[in-house]
Amino acid sequence: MNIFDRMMSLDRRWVFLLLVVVCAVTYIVPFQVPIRVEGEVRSIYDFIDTLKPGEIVFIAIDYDPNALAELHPMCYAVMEHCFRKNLKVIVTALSQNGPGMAEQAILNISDSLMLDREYNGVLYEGREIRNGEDYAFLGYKPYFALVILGMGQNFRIPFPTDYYGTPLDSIPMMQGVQNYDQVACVVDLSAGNITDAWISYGQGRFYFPLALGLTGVMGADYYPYLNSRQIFGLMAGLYGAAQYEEMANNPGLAKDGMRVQVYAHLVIILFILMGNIGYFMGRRDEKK
Amino acid sequence: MKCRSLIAFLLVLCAFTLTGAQEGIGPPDSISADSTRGDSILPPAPVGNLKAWDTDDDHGHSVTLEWEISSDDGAGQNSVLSYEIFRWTPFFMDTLKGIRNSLAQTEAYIAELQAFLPRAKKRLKVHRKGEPGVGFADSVAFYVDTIAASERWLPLHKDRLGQLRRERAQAIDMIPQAHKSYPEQGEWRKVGTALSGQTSYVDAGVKEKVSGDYLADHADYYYRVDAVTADSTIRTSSEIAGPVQSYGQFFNTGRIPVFVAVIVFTFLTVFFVTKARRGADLYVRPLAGIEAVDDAIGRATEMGKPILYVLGLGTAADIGTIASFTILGRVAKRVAEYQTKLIVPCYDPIVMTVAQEIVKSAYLDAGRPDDYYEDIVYFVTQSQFAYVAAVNGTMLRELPATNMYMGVFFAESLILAETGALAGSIQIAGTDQVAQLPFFIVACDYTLIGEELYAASAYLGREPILLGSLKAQDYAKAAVMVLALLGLIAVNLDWTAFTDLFVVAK
Amino acid sequence: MRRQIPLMLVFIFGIFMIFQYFVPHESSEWIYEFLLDWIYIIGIFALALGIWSLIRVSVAKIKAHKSGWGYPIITLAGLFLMILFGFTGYRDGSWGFYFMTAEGLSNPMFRHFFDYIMIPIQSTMFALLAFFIASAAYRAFRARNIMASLLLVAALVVMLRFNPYLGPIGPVIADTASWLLNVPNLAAKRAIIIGVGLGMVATSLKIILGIERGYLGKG
Amino acid sequence: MDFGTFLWTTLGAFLTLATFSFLYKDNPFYKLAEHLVVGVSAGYFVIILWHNALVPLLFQRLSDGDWYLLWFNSSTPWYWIPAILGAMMWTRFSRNYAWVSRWPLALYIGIATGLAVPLEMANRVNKQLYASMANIDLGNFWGQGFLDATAGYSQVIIFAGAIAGLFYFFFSKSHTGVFGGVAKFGIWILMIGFGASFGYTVMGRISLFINRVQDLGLWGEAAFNASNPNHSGWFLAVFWIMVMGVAAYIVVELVKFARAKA
Repeated sequence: MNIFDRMMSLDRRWVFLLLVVVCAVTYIVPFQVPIRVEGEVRSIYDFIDTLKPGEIVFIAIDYDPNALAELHPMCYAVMEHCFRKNLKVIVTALSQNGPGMAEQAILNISDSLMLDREYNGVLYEGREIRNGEDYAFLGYKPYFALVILGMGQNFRIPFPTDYYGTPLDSIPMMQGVQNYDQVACVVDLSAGNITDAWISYGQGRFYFPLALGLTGVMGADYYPYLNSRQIFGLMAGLYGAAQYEEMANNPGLAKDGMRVQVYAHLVIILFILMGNIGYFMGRRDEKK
Repeated sequence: MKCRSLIAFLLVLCAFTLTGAQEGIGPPDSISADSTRGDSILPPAPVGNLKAWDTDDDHGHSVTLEWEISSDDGAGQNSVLSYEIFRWTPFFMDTLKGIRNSLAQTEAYIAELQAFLPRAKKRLKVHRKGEPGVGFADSVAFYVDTIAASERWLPLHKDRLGQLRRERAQAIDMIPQAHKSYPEQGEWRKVGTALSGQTSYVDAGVKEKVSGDYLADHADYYYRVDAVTADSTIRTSSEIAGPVQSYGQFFNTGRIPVFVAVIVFTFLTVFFVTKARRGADLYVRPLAGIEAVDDAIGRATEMGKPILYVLGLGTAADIGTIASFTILGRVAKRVAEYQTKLIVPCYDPIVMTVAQEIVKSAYLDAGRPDDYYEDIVYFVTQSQFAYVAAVNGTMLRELPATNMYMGVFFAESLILAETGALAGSIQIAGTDQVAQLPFFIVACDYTLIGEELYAASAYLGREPILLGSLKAQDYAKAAVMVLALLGLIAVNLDWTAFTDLFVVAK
Repeated sequence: MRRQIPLMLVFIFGIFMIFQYFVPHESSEWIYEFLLDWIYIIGIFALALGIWSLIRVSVAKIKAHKSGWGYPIITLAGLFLMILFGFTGYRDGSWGFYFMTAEGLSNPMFRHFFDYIMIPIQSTMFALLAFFIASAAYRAFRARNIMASLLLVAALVVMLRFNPYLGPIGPVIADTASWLLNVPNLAAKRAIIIGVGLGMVATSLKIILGIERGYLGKG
Repeated sequence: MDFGTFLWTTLGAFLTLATFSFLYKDNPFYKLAEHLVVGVSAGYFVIILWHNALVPLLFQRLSDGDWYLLWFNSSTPWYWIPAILGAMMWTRFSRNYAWVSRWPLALYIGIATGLAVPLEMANRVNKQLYASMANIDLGNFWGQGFLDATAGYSQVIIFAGAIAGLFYFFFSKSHTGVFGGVAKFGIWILMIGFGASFGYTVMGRISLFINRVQDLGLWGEAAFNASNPNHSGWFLAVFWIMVMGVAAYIVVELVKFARAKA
């Protein structure tokens, strides 16, 4: 049983053991793994990064709990980036149990905003973000297609009051904000069903810049909209969220997940190569 | 005290349902928008050229509307937000709605009474045997009264229910006649909303007479479409389209391509089967997976180890599982001849029943009826991963020489295949699930890819008529390839008349 | 009588269901829905046969006293406890058996057995796939011939699509991976689905026309 | 978490570890979990099919009749037919009347196959045939970037690959000569497609494993985190019993392994 035969016929439990060890270590030890950023995610980050303080970003949280694992990290990364840049954020949740998750996201983000953090070498002191000044949460209304169209005329049509019941006119940041024309861009995070309405009834009629955050499975189907310029950016799945976190230098849930995935895949590839090397060397010996 | 109020409440409830109170119905309005705008919007241009006709290729009960968008939609004032579709509805429909409501209330009330009676009787027994003392006397009397009252009311309500049902049936038959009184005794009611930019709307009701939004066939309907601005009070109505009647068609013209395909394929199958019966010799190329079946069974016999046959996670309604039945029949026959042990764990009870029938007759064919015992084919459970856990356990304890996975498999395919490899068995798999083929190809020794699973029964059986049906499949495949090529050329020459032949409607 | 009538039934109902697809009229829909209910109800009645087979096999194992005869006792215990909990409910102050109304589904023990026995074991069995995909890749991805090496190379490329340590060839691998997933994968799916479609129709016709009779058994 | 929930989550965690132990080898813990889940899931389906299917589909439909007329006077008496057919399935309990069950089986398979013929022809054959008649984008034939899936040449490869794949599935011609060449190209495309989809699913499976580990983490956090309201020594005892049990089992295995080695 020379070295090559042993390489080829290792007991599978060593494979399992090494996989468990690698997954455990990469999950617990918070070291950073570089993430290669692709164009479609970079364009979202660059667009938001170049906005001047006070401009408004519209974040539509349209996903349900089952897509939470992939889309929550995107929501945190984008929102943290906007608040750190002193931008104002309008949040809507057009899916059934969207409001619950939107509120949870805003809560966690406002906590992390309290601390001083340094991103890409720039120090941002912690600040307290207040409802009405820094963000407005409009809540949920049924028939998302009609809501998107209605907001094109005026936000007040589908949302006379915000989620907490205060009329839009008495919200300081909403003064003079009529519809999408006053919004810098719209970032829609959804598992696919509401996305099409944003593309055809939102961007298709009011021509505001639209970026999408989708689950990994749905992501592949929306690349054609990138080529046709209907959307200016696309984040797909955990890998998309990790790329945004990498750009924003704000490692979070997505980069942790990707760390485990990268090393687990490396372990499997290592075993494949080892098996093949053993196979070829073994065959070369037989030929001799 | 408390019990008195309970009786009062019951009596009021009965009275209320008997009279069948009417409650008015207001048209559901669109998003309420209190107009807080400065500038006033001018009424938009109306919708043009509104047409309505019965939706074709359906079971009736639906009307399709088409119109040209208002000139103020996307152009001009660009003020049109949505279109609201109105249908002229006779007031008679409200009486029908009233009958439906009181019917629902009576049914609910009967259900409540039927649930209440056994509990009250039980409580009465408890009170009779139960603790003596103050308040005991009248609580027994109370229950006797309410049970007697309820038992008196119940038959009354059942008759009322029957009578209401008859009334409803008559009312439904009168709907077409009620629609003839247009335009008197009725009003325009909103039935739907279309977004700005849309030029058609399907007003579809359901076919069940019992449900509220039933849309009767063969009744004259009239439609009107309003162009609506952001402020819903500012709108313009189009001219009226109608009368139009909805009815069900007897042939779905949208499915003609499928109809032609099925007829041609059936003809091919019958033709080649009869040709095969008359003894035409049909060549069929060798299939690695099938040859492996014979020597795999031989291997199991030499090693004296059992053979495990897994029919997959499909029910007997999945064609993949039915194909697996025929393979099981031929494998069981060989196994019976070689007197090897066969194990068939089943996921679905019907699949288990059919498999038992097949294995028993296979043992009869092989002339070993006594070797067959009931528990060769046994039921495990109907939940995916519990079934996989049990089959994994069986594999590692029985260490079968050969595992066969034939049929419909889902995510658990790799678990079975890897455990089988761990147990050192030769594994032959066959499935039509495209998503699972990569795992079987990687982890099993032989894999029947998609269509090969369906051809396996013909290969194993070697009967000429089965090979005939296989030939029909090949000719159909050839036809599909030729048509695909022609279609590709036609599309690129923009000759869409040819490709439209192949569009399959809903 | 034992085989002729069932074969005739298969032929009549098979042909009817084929033509029913092309008749959208209400009457054919009523019959279609009614027949689907038949299949569903027959399936449920057959569950009794399945449970009987499970019980008989477990009892046989216990009687045989072979090694590990204790475990089928656990199976039978789990089965009867679950059925017991499923039919007992707590309503207005007392526990009782409820067959016609679904109190049993909200029985706390029934819910606990589902949440703390079935869910953990089933999702862990699903999670085993992470290990089995690794051991299958190690054991079987050998470049024995051209086909196996194409399989291996395509899998490696797709697995490296998000690997950060590839330097300049990283983007190239990512583009190749998305191309592999969108072009050859789609061609393969299309070829197999057409083949499977024809296979399914052929097998169904063989059964309806009585060419394939094995499933009915003999005698 | 109150005390009861914690006991149940401990059972869940134990069964998770017992199932994971299958990776090492078939052992008593796995046998326990396997037999338990088979029994419990079989019972679960009996209840679910009874309450959610049989009662609404059959009993409630017949229940508005009266029992003394055997419910024949209910508003939908024809639901007696499936009930009788279902009962005919039970003839399999007796040996000599088992053939009666062939009638409901024949109906079951007849309806299922009849249903499949037009449906599968439409959904699989016609739909894919129409989809394969795609417009080759001659304008952007060589596409942008290294490999462009929307370019013309990609569409040609998709079409050629599908046709070659169908050639591979031809049964009545042997794979020789030109025909064999095309079929070989077809199986190559199939293999590349299968390899790609195999590689793509690895990520999903690994996140399945991570979620299970996170669930166990929740249990561990409740067991060891002192600030947890119902945390007390009792649970550590439960934990140590389990650890001792597993440790004893490993020792037994090592002894057997060493003896086998010697």
